[in-house]
Amino acid sequence: MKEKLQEIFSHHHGTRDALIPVLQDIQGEFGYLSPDAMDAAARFCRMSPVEVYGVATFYAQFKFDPVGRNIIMVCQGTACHVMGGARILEEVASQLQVEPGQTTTDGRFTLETVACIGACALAPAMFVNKDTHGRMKPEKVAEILNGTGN
Amino acid sequence: MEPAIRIQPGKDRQVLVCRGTGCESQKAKVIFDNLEKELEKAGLSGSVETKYTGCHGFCQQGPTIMVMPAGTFYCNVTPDDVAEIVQTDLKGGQPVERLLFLDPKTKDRVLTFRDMRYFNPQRRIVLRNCGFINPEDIEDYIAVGGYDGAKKALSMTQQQVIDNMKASGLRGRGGAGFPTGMKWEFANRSVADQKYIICNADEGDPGAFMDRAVLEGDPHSVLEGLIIGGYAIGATKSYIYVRAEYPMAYERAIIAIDQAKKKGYLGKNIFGSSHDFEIKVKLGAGAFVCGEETALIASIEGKRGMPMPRPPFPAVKGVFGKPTNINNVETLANIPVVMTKGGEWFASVGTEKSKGTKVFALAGKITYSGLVEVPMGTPLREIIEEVGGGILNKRKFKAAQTGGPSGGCIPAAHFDVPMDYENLTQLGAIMGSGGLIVTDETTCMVDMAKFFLTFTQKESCGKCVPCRLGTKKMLEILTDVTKGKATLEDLDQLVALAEDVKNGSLCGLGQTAPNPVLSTVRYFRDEYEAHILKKECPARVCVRLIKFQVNPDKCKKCGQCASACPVEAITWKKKEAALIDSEKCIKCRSCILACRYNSID
Amino acid sequence: MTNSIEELENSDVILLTGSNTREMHPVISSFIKRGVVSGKTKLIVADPRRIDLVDFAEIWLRQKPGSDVAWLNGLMHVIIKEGLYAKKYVEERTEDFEALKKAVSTYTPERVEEISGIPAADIIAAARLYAAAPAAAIAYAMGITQHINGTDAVKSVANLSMLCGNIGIESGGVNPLRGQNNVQGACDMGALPNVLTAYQSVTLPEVREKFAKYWGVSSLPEKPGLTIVETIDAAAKGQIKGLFIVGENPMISDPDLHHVEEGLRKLDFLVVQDIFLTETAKLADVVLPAACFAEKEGTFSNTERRVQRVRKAVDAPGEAKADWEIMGEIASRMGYKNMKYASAEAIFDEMAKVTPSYAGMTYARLDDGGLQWPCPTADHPGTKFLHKEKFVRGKGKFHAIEWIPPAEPTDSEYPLILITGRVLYQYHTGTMTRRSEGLNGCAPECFVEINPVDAQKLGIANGEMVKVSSRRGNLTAKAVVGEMTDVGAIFIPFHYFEAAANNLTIAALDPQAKIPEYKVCAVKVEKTK
Amino acid sequence: MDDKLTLTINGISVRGKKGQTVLEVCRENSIKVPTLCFHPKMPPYGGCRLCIVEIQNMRGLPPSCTTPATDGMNISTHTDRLFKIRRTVLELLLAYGDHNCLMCEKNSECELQNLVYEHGIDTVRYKTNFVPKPLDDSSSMIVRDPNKCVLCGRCVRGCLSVQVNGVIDIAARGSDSFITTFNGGLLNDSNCAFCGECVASCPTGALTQKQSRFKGRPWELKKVQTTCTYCGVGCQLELNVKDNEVVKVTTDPELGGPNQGSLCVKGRFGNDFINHPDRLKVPLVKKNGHLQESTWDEALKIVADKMGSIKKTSGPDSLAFFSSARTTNEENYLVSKFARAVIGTNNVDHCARL
Repeated sequence: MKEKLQEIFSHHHGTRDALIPVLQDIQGEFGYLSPDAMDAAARFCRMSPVEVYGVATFYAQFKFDPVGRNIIMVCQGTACHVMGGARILEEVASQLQVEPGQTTTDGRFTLETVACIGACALAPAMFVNKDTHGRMKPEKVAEILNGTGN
Repeated sequence: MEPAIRIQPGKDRQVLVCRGTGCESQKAKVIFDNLEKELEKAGLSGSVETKYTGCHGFCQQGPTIMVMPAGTFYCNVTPDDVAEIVQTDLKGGQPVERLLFLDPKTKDRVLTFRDMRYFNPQRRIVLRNCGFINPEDIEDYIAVGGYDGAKKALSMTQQQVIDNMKASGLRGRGGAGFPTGMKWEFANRSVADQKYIICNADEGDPGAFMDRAVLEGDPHSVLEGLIIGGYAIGATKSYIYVRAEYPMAYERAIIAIDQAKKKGYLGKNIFGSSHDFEIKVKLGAGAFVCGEETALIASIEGKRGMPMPRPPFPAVKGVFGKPTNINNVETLANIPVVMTKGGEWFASVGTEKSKGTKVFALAGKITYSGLVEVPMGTPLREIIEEVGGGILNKRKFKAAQTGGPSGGCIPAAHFDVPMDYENLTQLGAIMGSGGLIVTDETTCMVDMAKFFLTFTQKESCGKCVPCRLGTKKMLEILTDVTKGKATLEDLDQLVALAEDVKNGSLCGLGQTAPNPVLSTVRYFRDEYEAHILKKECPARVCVRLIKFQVNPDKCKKCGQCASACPVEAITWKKKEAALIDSEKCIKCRSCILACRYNSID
Repeated sequence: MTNSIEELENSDVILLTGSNTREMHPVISSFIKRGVVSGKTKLIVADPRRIDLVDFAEIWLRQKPGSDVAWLNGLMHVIIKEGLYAKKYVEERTEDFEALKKAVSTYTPERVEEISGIPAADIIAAARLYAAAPAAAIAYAMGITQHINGTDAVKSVANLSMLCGNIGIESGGVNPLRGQNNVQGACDMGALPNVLTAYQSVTLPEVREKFAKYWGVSSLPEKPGLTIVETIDAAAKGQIKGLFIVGENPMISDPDLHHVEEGLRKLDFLVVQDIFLTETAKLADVVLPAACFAEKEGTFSNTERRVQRVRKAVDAPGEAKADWEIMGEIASRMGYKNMKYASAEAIFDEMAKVTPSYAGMTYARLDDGGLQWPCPTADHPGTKFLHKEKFVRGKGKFHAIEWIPPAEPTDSEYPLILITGRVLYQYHTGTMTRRSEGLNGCAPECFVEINPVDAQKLGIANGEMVKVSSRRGNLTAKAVVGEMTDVGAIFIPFHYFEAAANNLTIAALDPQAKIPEYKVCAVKVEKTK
Repeated sequence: MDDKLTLTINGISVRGKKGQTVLEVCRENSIKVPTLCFHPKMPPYGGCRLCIVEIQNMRGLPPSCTTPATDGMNISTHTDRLFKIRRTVLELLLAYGDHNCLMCEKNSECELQNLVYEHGIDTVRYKTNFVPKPLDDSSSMIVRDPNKCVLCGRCVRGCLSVQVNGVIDIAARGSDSFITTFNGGLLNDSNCAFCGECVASCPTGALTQKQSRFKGRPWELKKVQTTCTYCGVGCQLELNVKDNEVVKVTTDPELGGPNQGSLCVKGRFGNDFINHPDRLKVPLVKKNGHLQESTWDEALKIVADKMGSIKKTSGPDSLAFFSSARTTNEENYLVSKFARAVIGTNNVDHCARL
């Protein structure tokens, strides 16, 4: 981990304004922010670790537990809501038996919600890793989940 | 409305493949690859150019492709359709009829986008290049007059640039509508060794995506806007703050900056002038409040995105304590046009106090959702009925929600309202960033208010008490209303609290968070009262108040409900009213949405 | 301190050395940290340990223990060579610059790197940073002084400060941070073998005459007396027969404790006056119960020369009495009549009459935030920083200083350097803090800080018990394996009687100040069986 | 340059200085504007929304703690509109917390309690589903009760801005926000240096000193200002006394002295030794090789006699005195005087070097 963090740090200038990009890179590499990684980021950006924790927990993007191999994001934007996005979220949650923010016990899926991805014309929309699934219907959920890699 | 696009030398036609998010998610890339293969096969590679573009705007009928210069517009294209397009159109010179847009009113196929009812009433200034140029190629942008505005600005004095901007009457498109020229003037007047100009691309309204489309489809116009603004206020450093949910916008901005640097449009002595200018891209991290200027500044500085009371204003003390000017994407995309065509020209578009155009993200219960750009003052009815093709499934228009979580709704009684800042404010809705969510009779306005409050409550930074706890209490009351557990006293308390949150909160988020509640109570008090007094949800959205029983008096015995039910809880025989088995019913509302006659209670 | 604590918040550069300020002077460290985070101050830390403040430092110089004179000379070498010193100031306000120039000329960054282990580039960078600052303060503590060449190091610090024109200006200066509440006052009051109050030398006849007159005796002794460590030596040799100890605990605080015990046991008569039965008191013939600070009136003088009131809040337990009352009674019983005082204030007033720097002070004046000496007259506002227009002695004198190695080099038998010091939660010999539930709970036991490289070599894991031995004694404590100390060095706090670090230390003294070399001696570490 | 300002507050013309905030001008002119997140030692925060005022020609209700005073400003501090919002803010805080003054250590010294009283609140309009969170009782010095926390951020600013210790910060956001240590652990497992700045800056009972809990109500305590007995900084502090016992230590910037209202762990939490049962209470005299309790008369006689006889037989320089860096100036002066005038030796020293 140390080497990978050093590699990430080498792309940034070690000041406070680099913190969020540094954390984003760390999460990009490890999938989440471990206490050790946050501590290292604090030293690099010359802040106290608790400030890093305060910043990281402020932003919805950051995760503090390892994530699943596949990320399911269900859009909760206005258009999606009006078009029945809540029902899609319910369906995914019940099929995976997790709450938003949680990871399935087998580590295959992490379920998340997103405030709006700007694909309002496709509402309701959900995302599996980088793939967009627009005009979702509850009955399409199972097929999409089954078609996703282990 | 279309720019004079560049075609490679020696080629006579160009196929533009939309790679906006909507089309991209429906195999636009495969379509593009197939296209190149088929052209090769047909021996047309030499004469036909293929090009990726940003969003064409007609997301509802995606994936879409256009053949230029003819303007032939194909909808709902699948990868398998490509061969036919190549053979019939590009080689044979005949359009592929079945893929042309079918006008629902005339039932005619429409050949070019120029003749389509969706595009026709639009007036594209912001989206002038979106869908026509390759956003990853600076030469495309230059070919349509790109960076002429920046060059012109640099030949003028700072004050002349500001005066031109003031003459244009352009107002900030981020929501508040503050005159951009004045904003620049403030920042220009601040004296400091370093100033900043920031592009706010943290499009937070969950229902708006024009900033995304511009950054993805025409990033150089934003860069050019920043260069002009930076010069006007005396800033040499700039940030584009993009939300993390827009990875493609982020990448395109980076590519655009690299290309502009190589051209000498960014860096030291840009365009050969004595002005230096650099742009960095910062990725947001998922916080709506960072659309607020002081929170955005905190976020750039690597802090919790909590707003600071103003004064001091960012124009005096902004990022890293230096004078800072912040404009949003749509505002910036207007600026090159204001420069090249002049402030007076720009001011000729729109209404007396609201100049230029506005891009709306049309979504919800509308036939054609997508991005539409119309002159300020265009009546709501025209946007919905002409451009948007009317309400989905021919249901009844109930209200349009504008301004997202900070906004309010325009009820049917005001369907003809001209859409500009003043009119919307007067109705208790706001222009906001341009989210325009259309609702119909199956939308519950209490649920809508609750949806927005859930959002703002979750996105509140927590710094000030009215927003942190006031919205929480408001949400608790709204939740009670949707469960039929509230009283009329609770409703009074909700309104009173909403006023205090509005007046007492620190920043725009809290000050506007009560708007969806106040607006829906204002226009749809009867719906609230139905929930409270009759324990009914008239739109049949609030599940706790729905009986899930077929009303035999209203039932037209069509059976749509039964076929929509995912758990086979509905039995139906021809010529008989349907029957719902409450044991099996999972209260998913599929039947309610399927029933055109509102006959399920 | 030549300057005041609050000025540190506004220094452009602070060179901090031999002070773990965040643990020893937490309140002062806050001033420094605020300056750093506000962007005003650049901090240079010179310390063999990776102390907390390193996190706030622009440059960290990790010197080998005992090499302070060398790297300080190295900084001055660079500053003079590059012409960065305050030429006008040096010319107008100092003397013997040429001697200094000559002395530091051989301390090239390369040679200093060899002696101190600090990379030559860092020496140069630190020199430039320090020299460029409009106002640079130097703050130091026992890490600089507790060496056989401690006085030399202090003079070197002064050399550096003067060289860049930093003495006599706001937020600059040379600032020793005093470890105990009233070290400054005890020195000011003449509780030293060679001077009376305000550093008036016992060797000057006019001084002795003045005091003899005020004290009502015919004459006062003129030969300077013995320091603490010399007294212990003299006791061991039978030359000192009676010792009166007020509130001190040499059985923990002094170097080479076996030797201390030997000396104390040899005395004919030992009186200890204290608030607890300390390790030293246990050896006494008579123990006199004293009141603590909360139970009496008086004054303390802090590290920035500020004299402040101490006020009685509660009654002393049992029959315990204030030290001044006890001393007065003994004097009376010995037939001396001029030590009967009605109050602490009366003593202060008498003292002020014979003490020029305190002459303008009264309890009434002290009530409003205290006064910083010199305060010679009743209308003098006190002195925020010293040497403003000119040095007290006239011109600032540069001293040509050569580096000498520590007294006890490491060898194959004792291969590690021992550094002793303190921890945040304990105070000195622990007499008070070890009886404070909260404090002692945070740091209940002794430990040995050791670098992972050395620990691995010795097969020691974090948390294991180890035995540390020197030529003089040994102790057993828990190993804390970490990067705090460098390879080749260990650190042990000296507060703990059950694992007293001064069992190990050497009583090698600085020839001028008679300070023991607590910061360097040779030890070995073994795993306990 | 003239740095004087003339402003109108509540219809009355008042003077201020350039660089002051509206709140500072109000306070200097004895106009009481309610505050909660404001603390004079810290950078202003503008979060509690109690110090909001109305200023002519200014949008919204700016907080007086962050708004710079400018010449000619026309300010209202106590309109009905402001009162209504302040009341709502206070009621919301009460509704989403456990504020039981009877069982609170801070009773009578609590800023929230005072504000609630001053605003005439005798009932809370809002019924909420507030769920209490567990206390952090891990430290032997500080108790943290999140249910009494109003998230004013004063503890955080005390820790981050005043002490620059970086132990606590606000985590999460919105109504989920809470004061946290790194990674959300207990205070005792954190890098806390227990300077107590957070406790001193807390306006409510969310942070209290553990050792003094139940040892005396604020109105029972007598505060005596003195100088700390630990390191050489010489912090000014107040010993809080009840029934001849020091039960708590506090400080205040108003006390003057070098510490400007801060202390360290020893000064604030390390004074329980004063009451320790081990304190020496009577003189001890060694008899038959053992120290035994004695009387002052006997002990002093032995000391005087023995020193007298050593001086006589072996000369003054066979006696030596160790004075102390922990006793007062007066006492050090006396030890020196004793050695030199009574005994006649310069053998006097103290542990300055150790």
